[in-house]
Amino acid sequence: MFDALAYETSHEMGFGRALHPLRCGFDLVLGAGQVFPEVNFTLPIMRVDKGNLPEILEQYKEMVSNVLQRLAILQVPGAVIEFEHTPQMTEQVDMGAEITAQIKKLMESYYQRYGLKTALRTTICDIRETERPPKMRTGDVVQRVFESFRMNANNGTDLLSVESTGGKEVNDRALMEASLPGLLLALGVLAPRDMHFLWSQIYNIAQEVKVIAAGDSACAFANTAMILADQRYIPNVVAAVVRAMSAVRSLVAFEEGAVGPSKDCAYEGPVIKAITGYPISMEGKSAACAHFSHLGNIAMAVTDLWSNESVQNVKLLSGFAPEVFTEILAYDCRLMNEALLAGDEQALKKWLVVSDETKSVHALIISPEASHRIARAIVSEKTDFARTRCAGMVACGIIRSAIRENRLSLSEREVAYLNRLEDEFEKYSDAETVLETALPDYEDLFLLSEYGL
Amino acid sequence: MFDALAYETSHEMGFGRALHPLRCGFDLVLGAGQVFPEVNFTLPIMRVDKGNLPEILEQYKEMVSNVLQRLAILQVPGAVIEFEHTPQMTEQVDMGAEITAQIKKLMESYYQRYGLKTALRTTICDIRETERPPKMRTGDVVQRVFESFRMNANNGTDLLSVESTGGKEVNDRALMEASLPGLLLALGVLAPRDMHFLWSQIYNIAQEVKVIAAGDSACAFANTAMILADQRYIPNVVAAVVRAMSAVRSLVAFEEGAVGPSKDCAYEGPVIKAITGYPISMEGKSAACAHFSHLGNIAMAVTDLWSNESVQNVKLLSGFAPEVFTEILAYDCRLMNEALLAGDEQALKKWLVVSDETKSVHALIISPEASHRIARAIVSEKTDFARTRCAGMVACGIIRSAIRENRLSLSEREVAYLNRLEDEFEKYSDAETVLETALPDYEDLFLLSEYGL
Amino acid sequence: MASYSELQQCVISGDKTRVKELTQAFLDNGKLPKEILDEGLIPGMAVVGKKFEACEFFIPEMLLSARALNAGLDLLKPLLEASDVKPIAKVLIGTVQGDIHDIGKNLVSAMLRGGGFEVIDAGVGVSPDQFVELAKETGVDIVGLSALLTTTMTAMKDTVQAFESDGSRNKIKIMIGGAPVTTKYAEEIGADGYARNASAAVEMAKKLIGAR
Amino acid sequence: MASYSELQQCVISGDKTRVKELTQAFLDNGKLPKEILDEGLIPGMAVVGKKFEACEFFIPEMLLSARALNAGLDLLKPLLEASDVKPIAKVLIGTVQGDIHDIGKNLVSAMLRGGGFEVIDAGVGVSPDQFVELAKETGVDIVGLSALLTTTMTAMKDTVQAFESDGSRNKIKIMIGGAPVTTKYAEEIGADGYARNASAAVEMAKKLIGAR
Ligand SMILES: [Zn+2]
Ligand SMILES: [Zn+2]
Ligand SMILES: [Zn+2]
Repeated sequence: MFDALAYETSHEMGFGRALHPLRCGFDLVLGAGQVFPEVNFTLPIMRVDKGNLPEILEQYKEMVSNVLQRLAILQVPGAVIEFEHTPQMTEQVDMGAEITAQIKKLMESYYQRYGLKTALRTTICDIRETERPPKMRTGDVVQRVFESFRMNANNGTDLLSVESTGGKEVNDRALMEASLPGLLLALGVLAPRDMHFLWSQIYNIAQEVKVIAAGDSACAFANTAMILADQRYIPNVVAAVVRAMSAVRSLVAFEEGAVGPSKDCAYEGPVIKAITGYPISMEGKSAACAHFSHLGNIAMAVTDLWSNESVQNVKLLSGFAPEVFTEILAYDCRLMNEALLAGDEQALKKWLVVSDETKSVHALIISPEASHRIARAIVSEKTDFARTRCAGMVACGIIRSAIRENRLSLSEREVAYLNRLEDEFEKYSDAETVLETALPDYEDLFLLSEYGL
Repeated sequence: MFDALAYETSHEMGFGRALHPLRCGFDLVLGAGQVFPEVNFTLPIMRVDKGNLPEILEQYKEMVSNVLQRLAILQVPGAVIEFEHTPQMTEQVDMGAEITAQIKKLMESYYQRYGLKTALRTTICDIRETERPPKMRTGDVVQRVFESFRMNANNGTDLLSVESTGGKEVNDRALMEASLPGLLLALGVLAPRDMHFLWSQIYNIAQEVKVIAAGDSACAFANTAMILADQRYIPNVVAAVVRAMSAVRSLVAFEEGAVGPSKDCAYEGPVIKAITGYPISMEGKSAACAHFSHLGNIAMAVTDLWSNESVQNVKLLSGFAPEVFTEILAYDCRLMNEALLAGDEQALKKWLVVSDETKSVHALIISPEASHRIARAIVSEKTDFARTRCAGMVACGIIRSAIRENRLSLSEREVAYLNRLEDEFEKYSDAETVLETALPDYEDLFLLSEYGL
Repeated sequence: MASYSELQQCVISGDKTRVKELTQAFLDNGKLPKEILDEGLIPGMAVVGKKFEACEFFIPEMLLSARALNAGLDLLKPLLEASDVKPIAKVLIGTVQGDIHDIGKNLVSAMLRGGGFEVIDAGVGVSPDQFVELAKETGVDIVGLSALLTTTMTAMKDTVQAFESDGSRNKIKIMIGGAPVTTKYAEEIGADGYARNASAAVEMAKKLIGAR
Repeated sequence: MASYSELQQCVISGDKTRVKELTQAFLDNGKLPKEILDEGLIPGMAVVGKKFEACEFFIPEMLLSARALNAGLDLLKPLLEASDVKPIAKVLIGTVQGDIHDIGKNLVSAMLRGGGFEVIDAGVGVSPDQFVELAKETGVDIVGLSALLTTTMTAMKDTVQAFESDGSRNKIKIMIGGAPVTTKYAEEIGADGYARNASAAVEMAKKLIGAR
C-alpha cells in the first residue's frame, strides 16, 4: 500500500517525464522525456464472430498498417498501439489472441524496416458483468478472462490492461439516484475488493509470461458519471466527486504490481502518477472522436502518452479515421516534445491547465494541483474505504474553494448537491454504516460472496 | 499594388493578431488578439440536385446546428463557419443561395440565444473550368459565377471567397512534366491575369451588397503540387517552389480590394499577411480529416483563424464528424489564446515552427521566416511575372541554404531538380521568353483571349 | 379533503408515502380511479417531465417522482383494469446480443417510467429470440433496443428480422438507440424510430404509441 | 547493328528521337514487329515502371519514357494490327458527371500509358450516357471512373447502371477511384475494382485485363 507521494508538489509533475520510466515493446521508453501517441481504433459496423474472423483480421490489418505507416511518415519517435477487445474477443479466447498476434507482427515489421518504436497494449474486456448479478470470482467466465490475459500476453501483448467493472452494478444505480451510501458501497467497498482479487492474478500472469501489468481505468464509474452529467441527467458535482473517489480503486492495480502506463480513459491518471511515479496515458481534445469533454487541453498537462481513445474504421476525405487521428496525436506530441526540448514545458503545461481549469468542475478536479491534493488525501489514509471517502471529501473541498474564490461558477442546484454530499460524507464515516444503510437498496444487484464478503 | 511589407520582420508576426483587424458577421473581430476556429463540413455520399434539396437542407441544418451547439457548450469566444459550394450549388444559383440563407439564420439564432459570435464565409465554386478549354471571361458560366457571388452575399454571406482556377489547366500539365516554363506561364502570366479580372468584379459585388471580399486560395496549384509530391509523383522541391510562386496570384485578390481572412487552405497565407497585414486563416493537424500534411503545427504559427478544411457528415462514436472537429479546433484555439493572454505567444509560436520546420521542405517554405523573405521578394518587383519568378528564386535560395546548413536533408534526385530549377529560373527571365517557349506545349489547353491576351 | 393539486405536488416532490395516502383517501371518498389518474398523478408527472426538460430536475429527482407515482398507480391499477381502462403503454427494453452496456438502457427505462410508461427490462446481451419471446409474453407495445458498440449494431438488425420471421413484427413498434446508432441505420434495418438520447427516447415512444 | 538492350535504354532515358530511329532500323533489318515490341520496347518500359515503384523515377521521367515508347509504337502498330496481334489493352477514363477535378484522372492516364495501356481520356463532368457511347465507339476493355467529391460519387453508381441498362456491362470492366471512394463502395455499386492511387490503378487494370 502506497503511503507516500512520488512527487512532493504538483509543480514537479509534468508531461513526458515520470519518476519511474518504463521500457516496453520494441525499444520504447515511456516517461523519459518525451510524450508519445497511444493510438486506438475499432471495427466499423460489422458482426464479430468466428465465422467472419478473416474479415475481422483484414480490418485490423488495414487499420494497423495505416496507423504504422502514418507514424513512420511523420517520423514519430515512438507510439503505443492499443487493441481493445470487444466482448466476443475475450469470450472466444483465441479470437482476441489471434488478432493480437497479427497486430504485433505488423509492429515488428515496421520496427525492423523503419526503426519505428512501438509497444502493444491489449485491453481485455471484463465480460464478468454479462450475468446479473455478476459472478466476479466463480464460474467459467472468470476463468476465460484470465485465460484471455494469458493468451494475449503469450501472443505479443506488451502491456496488459482492463477496464474492470467490480462494483459497477451498484455504482450505476447509485449514480442515477445520486446516493452517497450507494457510491461509497460501490467505490469504497466493492470496487477495491474486486481490484485486489483481479489485479493480483493479472500481475501473476504478467510475471509468468514476462510482460507488463499496465493498469486499469475507472471508466465504467467516473466517465459514465461525467457523460451522464454532461447530458444533464445527474449533477456535475456528483460526477466530479465520483472521479476523485474512483482513483482509489484504480490505485489498487498498482498496489498489486502494475507499473503503468495507466489507461488513456483513466482521468484519475494524474492522481496515480502523483502517488506512484509511474507513466500514465491520457486523452482529451484529440479523443473527441470517441467522446466530447471539458478536458480537452488540461488532460495533456502531466501525461506520458496521448490517446484518441477509439475511432471506428470509416473513410474520411483524407483516409481512414484511425490514420487521421494518428496524425493529429503525432502533432500534439511534437508540440509537447518541443517544449520539453526547450526546457520550458512548465509554460505549456500552465496554458494547458488554465485554458480549461475553471470552465468546468470536471476540468477543475483533474488539474495537476487538484489531483495532487486528492493523491495526498489518499495516501494519508490506511484502508480502501477511508481513502475513497477522504478523496471524495477533498474533492468537495476543492470545489467549495473554487466557488468561494470565484474561480468556478456553479448553478444553485449544483451547489445544493455539493452541500448534501458534504453532509453525507460526515454521516457515512465507516464501511459498516455504509453497508448497513445501502445493502437493502442494492442487494438485488450483486452477490456478497463474489466480493469475498 | 503593394510595394512594401506590413511587417518589417517575421518576428513581429504572430497568431491571433493582425495589423488590420477585421470586424465581420455577428460582432466578430478577427486578428485582434484571439484565434478563432473556422469550421468546415460537407455532405456525406449523396446526390446534389434540386430534386433532393429538402434532404440537402436537412443535412446542412444538422451539421450547422451540431457545430454551433458544440461552440456554445465550449464557450468559444467566436468562430467563422465556412460553407463551400459543390459545383452544383454554384451552377444552380438559387440552390447555393438558399443553403447560405438557412445557415445564416441558424447562426443568428445562436448569436441571439447564447451571444455566440460568428461570421459566415461562403466559398463559391469556380465552375468556369467545366468546359475545356475553359471560358474564363465569356459565356454563361462566368455570369452564373458572379450571380452566385451576388445572391449568396444578399442571403447572408459575410465573407466572399473562391478557390479560383485561372491558369490551372496549364499548371496541371506543367506539374506532371515538372516544366518551369509551363509553371511560369501558369503562375506568372495566366493566373494573375485571371485574378485581376475575377477579383475586381468580386470586389464590386462586395461593395454593392456591403459584405467583405475575403480572399482566394492557390489550392488548385500549390496544394495539388504538395499532394502529388507526397505521393512521390513529383519532386517535393518543385511543389515547395510552386507554393512560393503561387502567392503572387493570391495576392492579386488583395490588390483588387480583398481584406481577408484569406482562405484556410491557402498556405501562402503568411506571405499575404506579411505583405498586407490582413488576418488569415490556416489549417494543419486538425484538418487531417481532409488531407494529411507535413504542416500540422507550423501552419498555426501566424494564423488568425484555425480550420479543419472539410469533413463529411458521418457518424463517429461521439457524434457527427463536423462537431468532432469543431471541438478539436476549439481546444487548439484555447491553447493559443492562453498563450496570447499570458503575453508569451512567441514561445508557443517558436515550438510550433521548430516542431515541423526542418522535417520537410513543405514546412520549411511556409515558416514565418521563409514566408517573410518570399513576401519581401514579391514587393521588390513591379510586375506579376517578375514577382512570381522572384518568389520562386527566393524559395530555391531558402531551400539551398537549409541544405547547406544541414537543417534539411533532401535526396539526390530532389537536389538535382533544385539545380535544374535554379538554372531555368535564370533562363526564363521575362514573360515573352516564357510565352514563346511554353505556348507550343500548352496552347491546346487554353484560349489566349480568355485571359485578355 | 385534499385537492388534486396537492396530489400533483406530492408526485413532483417525490413524496411516496403521501401519494399513497392521498390516493387511498380519494378512493375512499368515492372518486373514480380514472379521475384520480387523469387529474392527479398524470398531471403531476407531466410537470416533472417539464422540469427535467427545463433542466430544473435531474434524474434522481425524477426517479423519486416516478416512485411516488407508482405508489399511487399500484392502488389504481387493479381497479382500472377491472374497468377495462388500459392505464399506460408497455415497453420492453434491452441491450442486444453481444453487448453488455446497460446504463444507457437503464436511463431510458427510468425516463420512460417517468414519462408514464410501464417498462419491462430484459437486461443485457438479449438474443433476438429472447426479445421475440418476451414481447409475446408481456404483450408490449414497443420494443427498445440498445447497442453501444459498432460490432453489436448488427444484432439490432437480427432482432428486427426475428420479429419479421416470427410474424409478430406488425404488433409492435421497434425503436433503437446507442452511441454509434443513427437515424439512417434505423431506416436501413427497418426499425420504426431512433432516439439520440434518453429524453428523445420518451418523445419517440410517445410518437410511436400515437402512431399505433 | 544496335541491340535491343540499347533500345530499352533509350526508352528508359526517354530519348524519343533515338527510339524512333532504332525501331525503324530494326524493321529495316527485317526484325518482326512483335519481337521488337517484346524484346525492346516493353522490357524498357517495364524497367521504367519498376524505377517508379522504387521511387527512383518521378512522373516527369515516366512521361518522357512513355513518349519515347509511343514513338516506337507508332511505327509498329500498323504492322502489328495487320498481323492480327492486338498490341495493348484500351482504357476509357473520365471524371464523372458533376465533378470537375481532373488531375487525379490525368495522373492515372499517365501511369496507365506508362504501364503500356492505350488510354482514351473522356475529360471531366462525363455523363453516364457519354461513358456508354464512348466505350462503344472506342471498343475499350476497361472504363475508369474518377470522383473527388462525396456528392458526385453517386454518379459512379449511375454510370455502372447505364452500362447495365445498355446491355454492354459484360463487355467491359469498370474500375473506380478518388479521395472519398473505398473498396466497399466499389462493391456496393457493382464496379469491378477500386484503386487507392495511380500506381494501384495500373495494377488493378492489369488484374482486370487478366481476368477478362
Ligand atoms: Zn474507457
Ligand atoms: Zn482548397
Ligand atoms: Zn476550405
